[in-house]
Amino acid sequence: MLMINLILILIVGGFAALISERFGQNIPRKVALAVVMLDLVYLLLSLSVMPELELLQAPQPSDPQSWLMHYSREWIPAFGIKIELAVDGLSLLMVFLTLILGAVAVSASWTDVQVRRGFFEANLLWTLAGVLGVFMAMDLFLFFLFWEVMLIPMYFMIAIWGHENRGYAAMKFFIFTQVSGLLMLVSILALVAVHQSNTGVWTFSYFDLLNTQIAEQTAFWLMLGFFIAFVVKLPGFPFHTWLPDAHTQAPTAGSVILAGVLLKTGAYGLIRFAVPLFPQASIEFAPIALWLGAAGVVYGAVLAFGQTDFKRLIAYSSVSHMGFVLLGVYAWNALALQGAVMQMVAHGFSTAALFMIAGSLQERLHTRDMREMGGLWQNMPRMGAVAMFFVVASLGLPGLGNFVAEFLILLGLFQVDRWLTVIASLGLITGAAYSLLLMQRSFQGEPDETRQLTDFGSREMLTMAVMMIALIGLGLYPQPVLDIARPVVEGLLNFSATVTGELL
Amino acid sequence: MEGLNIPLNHILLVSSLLFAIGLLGLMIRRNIIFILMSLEVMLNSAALAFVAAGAHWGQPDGQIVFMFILSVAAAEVAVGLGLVLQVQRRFKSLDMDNADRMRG
Amino acid sequence: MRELIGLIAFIPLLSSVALILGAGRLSRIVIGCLGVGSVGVAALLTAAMGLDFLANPEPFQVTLWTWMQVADFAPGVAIYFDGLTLVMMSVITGVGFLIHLFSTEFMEDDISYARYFAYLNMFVAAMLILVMADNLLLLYLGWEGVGVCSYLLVGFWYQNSANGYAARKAFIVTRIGDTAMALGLFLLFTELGTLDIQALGVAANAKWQVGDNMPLLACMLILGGAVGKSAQLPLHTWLPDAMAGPTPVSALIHAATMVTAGVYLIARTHELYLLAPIAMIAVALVGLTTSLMAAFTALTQRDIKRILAYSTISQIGYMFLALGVGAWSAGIFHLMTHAFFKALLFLSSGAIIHCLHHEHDIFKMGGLRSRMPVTFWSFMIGSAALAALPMTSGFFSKDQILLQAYQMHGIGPWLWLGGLVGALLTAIYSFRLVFVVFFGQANTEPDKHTGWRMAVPLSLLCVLALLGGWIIIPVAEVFPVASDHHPAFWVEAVSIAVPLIGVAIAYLVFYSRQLRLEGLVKAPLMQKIQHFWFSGWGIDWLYDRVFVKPYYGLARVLKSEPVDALYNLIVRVNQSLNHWLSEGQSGQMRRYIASMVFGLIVLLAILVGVL
Amino acid sequence: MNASQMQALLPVLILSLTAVVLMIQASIKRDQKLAWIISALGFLCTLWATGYAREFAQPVTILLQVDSWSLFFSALVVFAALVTLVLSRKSFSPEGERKEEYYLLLVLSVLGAVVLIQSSHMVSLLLGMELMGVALYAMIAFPEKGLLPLEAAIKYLVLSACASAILLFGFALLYAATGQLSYVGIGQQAATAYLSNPLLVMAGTAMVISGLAFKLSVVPFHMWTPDVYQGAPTPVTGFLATVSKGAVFVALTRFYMDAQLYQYQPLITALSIIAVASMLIGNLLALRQEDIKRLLAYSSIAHFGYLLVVLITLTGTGMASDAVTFYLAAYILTSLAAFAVIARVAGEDQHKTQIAAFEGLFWRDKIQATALTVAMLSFAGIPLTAGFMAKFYVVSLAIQGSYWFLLSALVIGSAIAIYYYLRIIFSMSKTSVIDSVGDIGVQDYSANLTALLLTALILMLGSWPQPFITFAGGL
Repeated sequence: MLMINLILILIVGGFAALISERFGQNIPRKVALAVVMLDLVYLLLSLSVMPELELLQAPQPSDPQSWLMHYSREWIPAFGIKIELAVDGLSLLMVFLTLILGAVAVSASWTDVQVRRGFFEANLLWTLAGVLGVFMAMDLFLFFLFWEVMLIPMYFMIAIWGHENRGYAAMKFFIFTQVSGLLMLVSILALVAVHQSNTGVWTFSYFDLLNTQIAEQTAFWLMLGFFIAFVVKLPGFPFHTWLPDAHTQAPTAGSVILAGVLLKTGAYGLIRFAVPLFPQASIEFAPIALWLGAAGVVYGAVLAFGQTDFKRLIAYSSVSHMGFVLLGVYAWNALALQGAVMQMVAHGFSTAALFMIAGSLQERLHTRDMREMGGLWQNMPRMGAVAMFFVVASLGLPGLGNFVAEFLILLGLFQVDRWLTVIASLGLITGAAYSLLLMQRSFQGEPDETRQLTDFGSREMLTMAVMMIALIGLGLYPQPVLDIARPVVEGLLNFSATVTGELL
Repeated sequence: MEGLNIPLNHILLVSSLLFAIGLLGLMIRRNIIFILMSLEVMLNSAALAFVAAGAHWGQPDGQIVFMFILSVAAAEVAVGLGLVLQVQRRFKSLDMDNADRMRG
Repeated sequence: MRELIGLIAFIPLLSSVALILGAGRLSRIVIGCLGVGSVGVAALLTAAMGLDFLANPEPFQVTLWTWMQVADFAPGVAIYFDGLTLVMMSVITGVGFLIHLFSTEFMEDDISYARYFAYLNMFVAAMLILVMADNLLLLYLGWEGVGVCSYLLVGFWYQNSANGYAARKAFIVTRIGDTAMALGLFLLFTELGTLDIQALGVAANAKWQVGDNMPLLACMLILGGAVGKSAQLPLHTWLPDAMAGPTPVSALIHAATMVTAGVYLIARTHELYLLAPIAMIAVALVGLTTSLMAAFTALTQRDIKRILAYSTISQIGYMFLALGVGAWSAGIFHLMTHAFFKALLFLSSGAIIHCLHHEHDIFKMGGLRSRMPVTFWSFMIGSAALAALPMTSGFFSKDQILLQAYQMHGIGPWLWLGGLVGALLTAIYSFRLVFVVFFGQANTEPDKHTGWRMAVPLSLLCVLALLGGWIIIPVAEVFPVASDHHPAFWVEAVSIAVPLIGVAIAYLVFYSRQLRLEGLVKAPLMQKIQHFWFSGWGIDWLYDRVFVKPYYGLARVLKSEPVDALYNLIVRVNQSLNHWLSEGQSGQMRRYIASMVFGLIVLLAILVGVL
Repeated sequence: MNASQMQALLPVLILSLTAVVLMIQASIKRDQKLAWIISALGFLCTLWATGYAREFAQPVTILLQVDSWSLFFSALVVFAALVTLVLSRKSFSPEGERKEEYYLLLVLSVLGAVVLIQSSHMVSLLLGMELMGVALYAMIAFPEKGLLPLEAAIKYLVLSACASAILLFGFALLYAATGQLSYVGIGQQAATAYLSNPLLVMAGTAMVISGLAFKLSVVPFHMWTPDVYQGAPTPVTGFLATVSKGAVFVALTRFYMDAQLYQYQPLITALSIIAVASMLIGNLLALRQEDIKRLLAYSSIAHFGYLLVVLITLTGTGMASDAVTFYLAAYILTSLAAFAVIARVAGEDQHKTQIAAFEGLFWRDKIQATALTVAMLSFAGIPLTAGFMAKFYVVSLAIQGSYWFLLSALVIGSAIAIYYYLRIIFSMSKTSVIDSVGDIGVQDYSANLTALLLTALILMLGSWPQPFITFAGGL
């Protein structure tokens, strides 16, 4: 029940936020913050009563009882569709990330959103609910449902509260993800159909479908359906073009959620579904996926370098960073996978923070064009220092979370493909180039003395402090995260090794 | 039905011809009255085919259907003519090619 | 006691954090106390550690915590302490402390006083982590950390975009080297299964033979990191630009400590290099070439700090040469003495700049000898050490390098000869500086005088630069023993004589003007060569054309997102199909009937079997 | 005809009775309100009767097949008619127009639809279709003002009559080949007749299919759809889209099954081509359409393309017949919701059916906007809506039958469709235009209630479909 409650709290909270607008313009944001906090506290309390040992137990991917939590009940028995939720270390990490960044997003919307606040916060909470669902659903039908439904409130967030070109951006975002989602739907149904013809049982349960015997050719195509859906969301090259537009146009809180959490669903999907469901096909496909990942790393970095729009630059940096995740997943060894998980968490924080800074700048300067900025450090030293922190985090400074992630990924990748590692490593150099350029153009350079700008206030500093501490913690002592993810990673590796071993 | 025994196929051929003529009329006439007449021809060609087929199988069904078709045709044309009156009154023209206010 | 070693790095870090958090709220005195005091405490602790170590010279290792553990990859946040570490830590905290003290006066009027010390403390912490690291990953942390601090300090006066550019250039160019080094780390871990430096040496010796390809590759990749950080060819271009930072920063980071990290790295991983003789030769050649190139360039520069920067490049070239010929301890020794005299030179020049309204052009100075006596003597001693005049600290270290280079098998004498040319040039440009700046006509009047916070560090560094050569560094246990065979006497004699000749030339040309070179200098060919030297051998220009401009061009071309063209094409196809189909909906009924008839015919055709 | 058969016919009888009562009422005292109440009562009774008649499911004469399947669709059609009735009350200008006849026509048309749904014989098909059709012509042309309704009506009349003629001729050919007029009879004889005279059987089938395809407006028999949708009064458009098309599709399905047409491979090929063309062309046509009624017309073309996929996979019982049930139910509910909102927002103003007229609807009328949003999402097949479950069925069937060609067309079509459905939602969420468009008018509780009810049904079918699936499985 715990997991369902987590989602329900957010959904109901969304309605509460919607209604609370009647009692005052500023009530919804407080309600939203309270709801997210409540969810977080609820999760922590529930975890605290769990025996700690379970955390360290290596779950068998195909045995739900070995997972941390498992919940299942009938939903549409005609097709063997169940409301099946389960959580293992990976999901747990993602759930935490979602809720923390959810709180950050509410904070980002504090003054950014001026109109229809109730509806905004409601959409925010509903998006979070959908994302939580994605991270916990273990019934493929349910997973797909959350996957698609979470887009709708996100779409509204961009389309209603976005910037000048919001219609185009929202539409592009929605169509890219929907069309790729359709492909995944076809793949899911085909997988279920194959399973049904093998065993005579209709089921959408992840645990049942894991061991489906599929003809090689079919498996490849089905895998591709999943892969495209997830890579579009990731976003991987060359399916990334929706991202810069969506990010640039979304309101700050939307960007935070989009970059911090929504992109991670793609990575999560790859780790959880695309590879384990089709291990053999994935291994055969891995070289292509790796090349796409490396291309994304470099391409994103070059494009980020060329941008003049603050948010667009960060958006392209996300393309570059998420390319690392793709590399990590398809290198498919413990190092790289752990790195990918770390990258998901670390990138969530660093990019969310950068988007918040971008949002604050837009709020104060009414522009995102870096050519109209410069010397802002003088006006806003605190914001400048914070920005510097996250910029060096995003370029992968050791001691901060992103470095651990990128290093592990590259180290793991090196064992698989050396030349590709060399290419991907270019991302470290180009990453430095665009990150520092961002800093140079906005905060450094000739200050405009006439500008009267308010520096970060205590609410913003508090939000930023949370993320800074998180990144430092991840960078210097990532072990808790690694430990939570380790059993999952080991389980997956063992599982795919056994399956492919059997096939060979 | 003795004596006169025309093969079914011949009648079907004739009715097909009639049908085709009706269809052709529909496609090339622009006046609504002629269009309605073409429709009538088409419906009647079907009726003819039914009668012939009924005769072929020695069943009354064909002729019963014929009656139904007759009444249906009458109903269609009755409503049709009612609309034609309106068309004439409001469009001041019976040329259907002019009725293209909705497009795209 | 030994468990507390982590504090040495932690205290400056803590002070840095405190300064960042307290920026704007702390008074200048508190800031100064925090900034200088933390490094001072670190220096004292280092001294205590050193005494302890010298009494009982046993290397030890302290693991603070396991940084991360994934499969069998488990680098710790761990400290390894031996003689080499001690030397480096002493230099960092000792020289660092003096420079901090100097800074309190130098930066007195700057509004970002706290920020300055925060960065500087952070740098010290990162540098300490670099040298104390037990494994290459932690070393890499310090390595990147000093890079970022260097970036922050070079671009300290961010209001000027040129400084920002220099800072970015410094960071990105070194990052190129760092990336090579990261690849080296990947290679080492993949091949040897560990990144612990001590374990690496053991594993490498067990797995590889001398001359294998793998150690060669690994060493070349590590060398990539080293040349980036230590500003050697081909990644040296950032250092002269990095002089945009405050002068004490140049003294600490770009002369005494960070830029020598590459030397430290190679010395640290010498066990690997011993397995790759070709890599050793490469190190030597890189060092020598850089040394000569930079020396020629230094001859032609006018900016006092740029001259010193090229001189630093050149001197680090010597250290690389030392490492390449296997003179490990000589290299480290030169690292130390160089830290003394180059910090001294930079600080003196900082004092000049500070007192001369931020004037950098040496030809606008002159005649400062009498008006800034402390600075003059400091500079004089520093230059003497730099030129390796006998009995100065630079003399001992450079002499060792040249002699050991001579003994190297094969190309040794050639390396020695190259080194001699470098030494000659060094003597010329360093005394050119002295004569131009301190003698002759006075062109600018100093408006300030050096206070005690400047004078004390200068004096102490003078002592070190003069007498530092007598220090015996405790690295005998760390490195394999160099041959104690002495070369022929004439070699030693020549080595000693050459710098003196250089000083003499400088005297004749720049002071007494007895040797007039105008004719030579004005010759067209010489003009060109001079210009070529002045521009740093055109390497910046070359890189700009080959890397920077194309990259900017690429970014500009791609900015409009070519991948989107594909999706736009799909959209356009759909739009035109829509347009075309909509045309068909003409509203004319006859057309509609025609379409139906068409459908009927098609259906008939399919069903009846025509199609 | 015994009592049990009469009970089975109860829905038809009640509808007929309602029609008669309406006629009598009109001749005694013309009163719109009374006529509306009589119609509503009639529909409600029919709705009840469809439930009641399930106990007596049986073939009634050779003409009608009263079984739970047809009764369900009868109920659905009557429900749609009820919604149309609610929408019609306030729709097209009250003053001057005498709407008693309109209600009579509506009842007659529904009667035709019910007969069509229950038909198992060529004659009942003809009767039902024509009753429904002829009444519809008049309903389309009902508004006295404006030229568009009239133009739409005359076009629909001519084309529909043409289609009827084609259909009849097809049946004549089939009759000539088999000597049978009932579906089952045709099915029994067709196989033997096919051996002796394939030309006749196939030509007949082709023409029957063409005739029905016209009513379903699939490509290339689709061209009338946008004009008629646009020209007709909005409630009538809704009626046409749901009742008329739904009933015809049910009849087609029954004919297809009973006559065992699925055995003929060329027919499958032909249907596949039609389906693919409909899915692609329908969606492409809708892509940049500015008039929402025309847009929905084009979208309906595509949706019947999807439905044809189900028909193609229909090889006996099982999932496919459930799929027809589910898809039609979902489609009818969704269309009703959409047209209910359009009727409310646009009234009969021809300019207000432009998408631009819906800008900012979210901030003007939350309930209507939400209903239209849900309808559009359902059309687009987004989870939690009925449309998704419907699409789920179609895709599953296509996969199980390995119809990859159809499936790719479906995916491409759906991809295109997302754009234009979303465009409407986006338009409604625009914030910049609130003042310029003005208020939608006074609160209308019946309209809101209708919208809410339909929205709830769509969401329920989408999020908790199991009861309905069980129910559909039992049909």
